[in-house]
Amino acid sequence: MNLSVKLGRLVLKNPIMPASGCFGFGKEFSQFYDLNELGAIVIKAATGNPRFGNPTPRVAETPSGMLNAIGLQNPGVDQIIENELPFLEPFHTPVIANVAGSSEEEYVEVARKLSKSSTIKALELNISCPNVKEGGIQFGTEPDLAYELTKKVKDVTNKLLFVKLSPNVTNIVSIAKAVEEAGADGLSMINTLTGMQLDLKSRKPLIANETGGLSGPAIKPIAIRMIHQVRQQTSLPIIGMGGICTAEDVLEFLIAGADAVAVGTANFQNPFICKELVDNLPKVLEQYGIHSLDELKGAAIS
Amino acid sequence: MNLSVKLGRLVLKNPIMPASGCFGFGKEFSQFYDLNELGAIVIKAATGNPRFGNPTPRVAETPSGMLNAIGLQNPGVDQIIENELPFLEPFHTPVIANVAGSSEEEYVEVARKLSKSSTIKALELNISCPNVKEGGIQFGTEPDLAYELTKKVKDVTNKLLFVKLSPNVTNIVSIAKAVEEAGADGLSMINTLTGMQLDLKSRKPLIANETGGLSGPAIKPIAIRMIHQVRQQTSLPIIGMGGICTAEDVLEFLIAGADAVAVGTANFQNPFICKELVDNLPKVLEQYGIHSLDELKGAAIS
Amino acid sequence: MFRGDLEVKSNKLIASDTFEIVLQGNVVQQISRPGQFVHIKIGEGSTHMLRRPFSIADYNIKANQLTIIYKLIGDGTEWLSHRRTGENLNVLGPLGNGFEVEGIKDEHILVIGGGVGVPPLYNLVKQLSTQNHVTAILGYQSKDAIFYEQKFSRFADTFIATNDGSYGYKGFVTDVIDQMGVKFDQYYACGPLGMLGAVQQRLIDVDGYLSIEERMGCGVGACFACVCPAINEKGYVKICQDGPVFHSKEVTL
Amino acid sequence: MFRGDLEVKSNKLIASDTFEIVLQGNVVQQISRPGQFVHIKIGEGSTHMLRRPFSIADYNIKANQLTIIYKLIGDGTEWLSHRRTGENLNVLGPLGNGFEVEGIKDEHILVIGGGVGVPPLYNLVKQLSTQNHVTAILGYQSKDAIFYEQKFSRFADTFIATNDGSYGYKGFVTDVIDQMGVKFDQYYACGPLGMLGAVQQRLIDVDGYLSIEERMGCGVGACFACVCPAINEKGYVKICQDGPVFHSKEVTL
Ligand SMILES: Cc1cc2nc3c(=O)[nH]c(=O)nc-3n(C[C@H](O)[C@H](O)[C@H](O)COP(=O)(O)OP(=O)(O)OC[C@H]3O[C@@H](n4cnc5c(N)ncnc54)[C@H](O)[C@@H]3O)c2cc1C
Ligand SMILES: Cc1cc2nc3c(=O)[nH]c(=O)nc-3n(C[C@H](O)[C@H](O)[C@H](O)COP(=O)(O)OP(=O)(O)OC[C@H]3O[C@@H](n4cnc5c(N)ncnc54)[C@H](O)[C@@H]3O)c2cc1C
Ligand SMILES: Cc1cc2nc3c(=O)[nH]c(=O)nc-3n(C[C@H](O)[C@H](O)[C@H](O)COP(=O)(O)O)c2cc1C
Ligand SMILES: Cc1cc2nc3c(=O)[nH]c(=O)nc-3n(C[C@H](O)[C@H](O)[C@H](O)COP(=O)(O)O)c2cc1C
Ligand code: FES
Ligand code: FES
Repeated sequence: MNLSVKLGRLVLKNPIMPASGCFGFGKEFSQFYDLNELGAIVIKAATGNPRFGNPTPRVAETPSGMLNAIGLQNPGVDQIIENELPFLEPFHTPVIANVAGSSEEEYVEVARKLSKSSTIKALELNISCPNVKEGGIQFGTEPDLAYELTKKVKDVTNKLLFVKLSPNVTNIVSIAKAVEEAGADGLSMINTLTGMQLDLKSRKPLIANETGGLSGPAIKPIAIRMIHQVRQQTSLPIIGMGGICTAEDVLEFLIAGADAVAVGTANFQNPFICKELVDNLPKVLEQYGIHSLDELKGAAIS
Repeated sequence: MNLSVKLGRLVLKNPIMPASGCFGFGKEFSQFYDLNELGAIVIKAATGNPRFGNPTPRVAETPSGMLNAIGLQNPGVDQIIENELPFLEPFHTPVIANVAGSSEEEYVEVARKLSKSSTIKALELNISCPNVKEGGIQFGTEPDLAYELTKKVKDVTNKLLFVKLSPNVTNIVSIAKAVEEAGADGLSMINTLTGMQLDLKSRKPLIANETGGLSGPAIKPIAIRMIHQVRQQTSLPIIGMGGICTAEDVLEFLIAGADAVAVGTANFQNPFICKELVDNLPKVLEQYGIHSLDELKGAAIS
Repeated sequence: MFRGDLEVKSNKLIASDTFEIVLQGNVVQQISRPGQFVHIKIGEGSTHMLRRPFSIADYNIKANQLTIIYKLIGDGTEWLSHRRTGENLNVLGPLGNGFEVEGIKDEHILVIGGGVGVPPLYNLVKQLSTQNHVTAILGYQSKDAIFYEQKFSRFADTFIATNDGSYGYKGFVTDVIDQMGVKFDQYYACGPLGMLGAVQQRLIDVDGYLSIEERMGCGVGACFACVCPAINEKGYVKICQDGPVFHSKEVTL
Repeated sequence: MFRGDLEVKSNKLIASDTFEIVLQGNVVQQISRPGQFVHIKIGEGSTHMLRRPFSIADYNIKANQLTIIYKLIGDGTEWLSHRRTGENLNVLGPLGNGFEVEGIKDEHILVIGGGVGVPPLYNLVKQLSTQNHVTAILGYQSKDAIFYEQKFSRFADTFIATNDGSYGYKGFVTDVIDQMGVKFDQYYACGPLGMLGAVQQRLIDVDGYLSIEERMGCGVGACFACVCPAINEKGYVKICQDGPVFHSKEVTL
């Protein structure tokens, strides 16, 4: 079965990609399988300068999910371009770079620098990281700020620009519409929901940052709802994510209105998951009488 | 161990109560244990007129959670007072009535009528039900509307007024502050998160209402975060809920800043759960070196 | 009503994707009628928050055993199919009111089952057949989905229909009723909603009882998940508490 | 590195709340050094999204077996404790670099373990003892928490300390070091952060290696969950990938 999908002018050989922050810069997972198997690779967030991130503990397990507060640790955009991208260059799999920052200027600078790399095929603008005290989240919760930031970044890049939406909002459609108007080429949704776990012994939050981002199967119904909701209002390509563990989950996201999907937390439970999903998807599609991914287009529109 | 807690002037013999909508009007669960064991009972939402609610299917299972879209089915406030409350009257357990509606007038009328019943010890204003098309949810997402509604209801009742907050908002603290200013005597949090599950065969939402409210352990980290966040900003009593299944969960909510807790979804998996929590709580408290619930006061404030 | 651990005595495949499980424990002592159901806890801990409802296909008070026949649908039935002899299942039940069998005598009764609607009719037929003449029409997807044909034959004139005609009559159970052209005194039906609706229409002049399925939360009447519109004062019934069996004139399918 | 199912050969309580589990399977063939760890999948399906890291306490390439000693802490170790002989565990490993043992000869080595920090030192001591003189100081909560005392004694001069003095020295492992007053050529330590920090301070003039614990996500270096500040170019190390063993001068506890 032909699994290829189009995200605007970007053609992927299949709709499966690892989600940002859960796959590093690809090197570690290349021990498990050939990265050419993937539809795309979304690399860890890049910021202007190297960031150490939050104190540890940074992760906790929750029912059918997990919390993380890595705090955007990364070696900074320059070192990423110099030390990390060369490894990914030879693969025939498009690389999508996740762009983060604490200020508009930082986002713009990171986007401009990454746009010069021929290894990078698209940018994912992370306006939704809930684990950074300054900046980050506000851009994702105020339509006006989201609009401004998207526009500024769009101005400095010739790459496709996906904007990654935060689910921690009253009205996700208004943010989606705002970034669409600002020129976004697509949407990534959803990022994590802000959560907390308490340690009963110390009576303090278990994660040093206090709050963390909730991901995994627990949030899948929220992701499906939001994608379905946004799909009614836009024809932008959507990369869907939030709790995907099985090929059935992939199908559910595609029906909801996603054009491709990203897999985050599940990589930790099963490092082979992305390849397994690519392998299993055709079988599951056939099981549900689907002979081409095109048949799913519009399934969501009610 | 003395488990009694105070919610303003309302004294509960223990902090455990079933959550609204998951316990009917108490009768069914009285087959399982003596309702006098409970700290309080929150009954199913009342509206001005009888409501049939949404078409079926109304529930679906999700990873460590469930979706529901009952649609506030209830026999209407008059019949509740006439036919349901008499059963609860003889118990020594305070009854909290959940007040719903599609318009301000309806909320006010329901509150006024319920306030006349001596069986009812407090009202829980449900400004957050996500499963009703008209009204319901907007009151819970706009601080101004929440303020207005709370004030109007407060004017017609002499009962304690708890306002039940929706988690589907960008900023829950602003809603909490608004209802506090309007005279709320306490907060109930959280209601369900709006979610969706798709049926892969029909390619349609599994729940007839399309979206449903997500509850159960999956949402616990979000509930804990929101209660912790709100607790920093108010000293109002908080009834905490969202995924409670074990006495450890109860303790986590109390540490987060709740004064009492409500148990919803877990009643379906284990109809004895509320009584079991009352029985197990002292043991678990002791295990963590807690000799009185007062010790937990202020644990959350950072 | 009772919650308890029942021990798995056997759990075996009896038709394609269809298992028969026999459980032993005190919950059985509370069963009062065929057509009641049990609500089974699935999985470990609190990963699966909803129990799964299954009709009691047969029960034996003396042996303290009940039988369920279930079809593989999703997570829950998949999990059930892996339970081995000797393991315990946490069961809430018996729930619901089941089929009225008391005082029914010397009648010609039609029993109609479709797929996993067949199981609750088995003990019913056993009981009714002692004082009545029972005809059973059982519909299945195809030949390899058929189960309990011999067992029904011992108590009733049994006719099998398959959707694909791979065994017995080809077509729906209502087609078989049409072809029979017999007038029955009473009927009992359980199966998919579509079948029940068709039967309700087809046998509009006959007193009938329908056993209905709906997704459930509590299973005990408290959550309003399982309502069905009905012609009564309230305008609805709760399937778990008021049913799952209803008079054919009461419910609006 | 490898992911595979390992078969449980035995799983038994060896001290209060402490289990020893022996696993068999091909992952064992990849083990290169003591101090490496495995990342074990917990529970059914996707209810527990994070694997659990455990040090390899001992391994036997010929028998294709490895041993883990784990303490009951929460959901995951509780679930592990219920695994029976013959069941399979899904294991990712061996992970990390472990202790450098190559070329260490004729030295007087101190090995310091606290609680569940003791296990990875067992195979280490076995290996070091062939060409070195090894002294081991093992600290436990109390008498009933002690395990592997005899086993260590076969390869090292073994001293036990308990926090409550119910067995051996009363106090912390650092107290025992103080009392010994011996100068060691090298040390290896594993245990709670507090203990490691104290040891690092106390033995500041000695070359040492510390094995560190931190909550993990991926276990393979991709998620940055398990970093520890370090005195190197990047300013940090990833415990799962760069460790879990570090030179005492490299990491900032
Ligand atoms: C009163 C009653 C009696 C039943 N008796 C039988 C029987 O004897 N044999 C049998 O095979 N099946 C019977 N069913 C259907 C059975 O409950 C479902 O097949 C089963 O719950 C599917 O669970 P699952 O986890 O495998 O499927 P999933 O689709 O994974 O289940 C997801 C959720 O949907 C619910 N669900 C899915 N299908 C149904 C359904 N048809 N009816 C109600 N809930 C559903 C499940 O209970 C669960 O909450 C009965 C249902 C009812 C209401
Ligand atoms: C490299 C390494 C080696 C280890 N070796 C051993 C060993 O040999 N024996 C042993 O008993 N324990 C060892 N631990 C600790 C062990 O991983 C935890 O005790 C275990 O994960 C607890 O899981 P749980 O589900 O029972 O506890 P829970 O508290 O329910 O676990 C919740 C989450 O926190 C994590 N977690 C909790 N405590 C720790 C901890 N101390 N370190 C890391 N993660 C933790 C869990 O992995 C899980 O993700 C080691 C940890 C690391 C990092
Ligand atoms: C450990 C971890 C780190 C993450 N880091 C990033 C990040 O750097 N940038 C980003 O946009 N999203 C990040 N995310 C969010 C994921 O990309 C994804 O949106 C989210 O986890 C939901 O998908 P999942 O449920 O499949 O994990 C991270 C998630 C996790 C669990
Ligand atoms: C089936 C069902 C019905 C509910 N009905 C109501 C309701 O009528 N009024 C209300 O305020 N909340 C209602 N809720 C929300 C619960 O009271 C509770 O806030 C929520 O489910 C979170 O708690 P839990 O995770 O313990 O279920 C309902 C929840 C469920 C699952
Ligand atoms: S399932 Fe709750 S009322 Fe029927
Ligand atoms: S656990 Fe992911 S980098 Fe160490």
